[in-house]
Amino acid sequence: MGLMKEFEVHDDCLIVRLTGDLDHHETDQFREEWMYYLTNYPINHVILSLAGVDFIDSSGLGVILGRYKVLKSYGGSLVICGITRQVKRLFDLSGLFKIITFTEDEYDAREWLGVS
Amino acid sequence: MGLMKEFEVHDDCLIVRLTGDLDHHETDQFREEWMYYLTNYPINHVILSLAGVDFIDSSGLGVILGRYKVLKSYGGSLVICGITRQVKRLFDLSGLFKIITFTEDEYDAREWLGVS
Amino acid sequence: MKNEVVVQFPSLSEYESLARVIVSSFMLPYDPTFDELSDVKTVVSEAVTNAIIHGYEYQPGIVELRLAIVAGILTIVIKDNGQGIDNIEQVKEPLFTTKPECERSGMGFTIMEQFMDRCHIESTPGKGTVVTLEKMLVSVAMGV
Amino acid sequence: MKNEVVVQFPSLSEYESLARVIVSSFMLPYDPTFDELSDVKTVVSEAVTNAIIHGYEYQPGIVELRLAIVAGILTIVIKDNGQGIDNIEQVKEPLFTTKPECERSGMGFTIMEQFMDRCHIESTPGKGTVVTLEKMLVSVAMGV
Ligand SMILES: Nc1ncnc2c1ncn2[C@@H]1O[C@H](COP(=O)(O)OP(=O)(O)O)[C@@H](O)[C@H]1O
Ligand SMILES: Nc1ncnc2c1ncn2[C@@H]1O[C@H](COP(=O)(O)OP(=O)(O)O)[C@@H](O)[C@H]1O
Repeated sequence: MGLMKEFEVHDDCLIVRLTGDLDHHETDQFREEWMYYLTNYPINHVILSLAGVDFIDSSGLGVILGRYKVLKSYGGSLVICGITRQVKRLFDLSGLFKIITFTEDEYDAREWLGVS
Repeated sequence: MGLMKEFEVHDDCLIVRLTGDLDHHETDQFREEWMYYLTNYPINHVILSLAGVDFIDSSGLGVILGRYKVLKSYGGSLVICGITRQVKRLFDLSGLFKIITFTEDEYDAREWLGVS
Repeated sequence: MKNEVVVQFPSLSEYESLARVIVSSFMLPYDPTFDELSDVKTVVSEAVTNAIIHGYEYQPGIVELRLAIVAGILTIVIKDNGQGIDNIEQVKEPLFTTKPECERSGMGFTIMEQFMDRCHIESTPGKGTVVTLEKMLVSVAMGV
Repeated sequence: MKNEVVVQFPSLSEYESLARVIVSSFMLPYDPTFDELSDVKTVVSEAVTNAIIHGYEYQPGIVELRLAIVAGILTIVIKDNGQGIDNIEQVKEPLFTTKPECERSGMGFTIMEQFMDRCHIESTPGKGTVVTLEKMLVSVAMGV
């Protein structure tokens, strides 16, 4: 299964919604598109919804960590929401829960970020 | 995907419901189970529901034709119902529509056979 | 062949569904139609089953499946090192089967010929059989 | 190996999902748990990606995947004829990567070691790498 991507900008908040498999094959294009929004809009917060992602591997992890670092470098923030079971197993193992904020769903993510 | 089978006897009518793939790997056991009902119950009519079958090949076709012949040999009848698109393509090509009765669903099949 | 996928598996019926899954996943990036997918799954099932039943007559052996898509044409090769075929013209006839006692319908090659654009059989008695199937994929042909 | 399935495919990222589908379908008749399936898909993705990125460094090559289940133990072998690994102990360390510029996380081998019961690396610099992964399947072990 390929990867479907949805990008939505609300003021300084970017919402990224993924559906499908986030593996190495998808990373280059996904990174490029994500960076397009970070460089062309005044984005301070990113909500990454993985509710539709059934599979992720360490390549997917790498893109997320890379964007997290970019955001952090200028004081922005990243919140991940809606993770499925396979994704949770990989994030658990890689210690991602210790550095990135996770919420149940998009609604909670907006609350946490204080954006409407 | 494997094959799930449901056999139901109503007086002299046997209803066989299949779900999954009916390929060569499944035929031997399916044939055996179907024959068990034909030899141990006074079956005159068989309704074969393929509503849950997404895949069939010529091996599946062979088992169905084989049971059709057994039934015909003693004056019984076979009605097939609920065929999906792939199944229809194979049946079309093999001329099955010319010799076996097909109905939309189980309800129509019972009507056609005059069983309740 | 360029960008070819080669799969070898034991001549056991439990691998028939694996062969179908592999060919489906292989085609998926080319955005095949539902009918293309279902026709191709059917012919792979026919040829693999034949290798197991007729080629190896249920004895242990290796079935080889090769897949490639070049210029919109899907090529599938199914190979066995089984007993081979004596009379190729004869086995292609509809309803012809050497195993009526196993309730074989004799429709395998007819299905392969009808569902594909090309069905080529090469066989050496005592050595084995190679079936080559080709289909032009509409989605690719139309540049979608 | 008895009842082994062997798959060869080009070292292109589009085949990563095919490799996952193949291993899933291969395991399915053994009634794996959801977590077993997802762990195995993950490690296959890691090893195949490594063969493409590190083994062949995006140059054309063939990746080989071998699958077998014997006595409840799933064995997966992923082989490339790429550049090989100099220091095997070093590459196993968490977060170690030779391609930080590609945003590699250096977690591949850590994931393989954690999700599988055994992860063995054999490599000859200039010749290639063979990664052997093993996992005891609970459903089979319990005789379900
Ligand atoms: N791989 C094979 N090796 C040897 N003989 C084969 C092979 N495939 C087909 N045949 C022969 O061709 C005949 C017709 O095949 P087919 O049209 O698929 O019908 P069926 O499998 O129902 O017999 C078979 O009965 C068999 O004699
Ligand atoms: N098949 C391979 N061929 C050559 N080198 C490899 C191979 N697999 C892994 N490596 C080396 O091992 C290192 C660690 O691999 P891994 O833990 O998967 O992390 P990553 O892929 O993120 O770099 C890689 O950076 C690479 O140098």
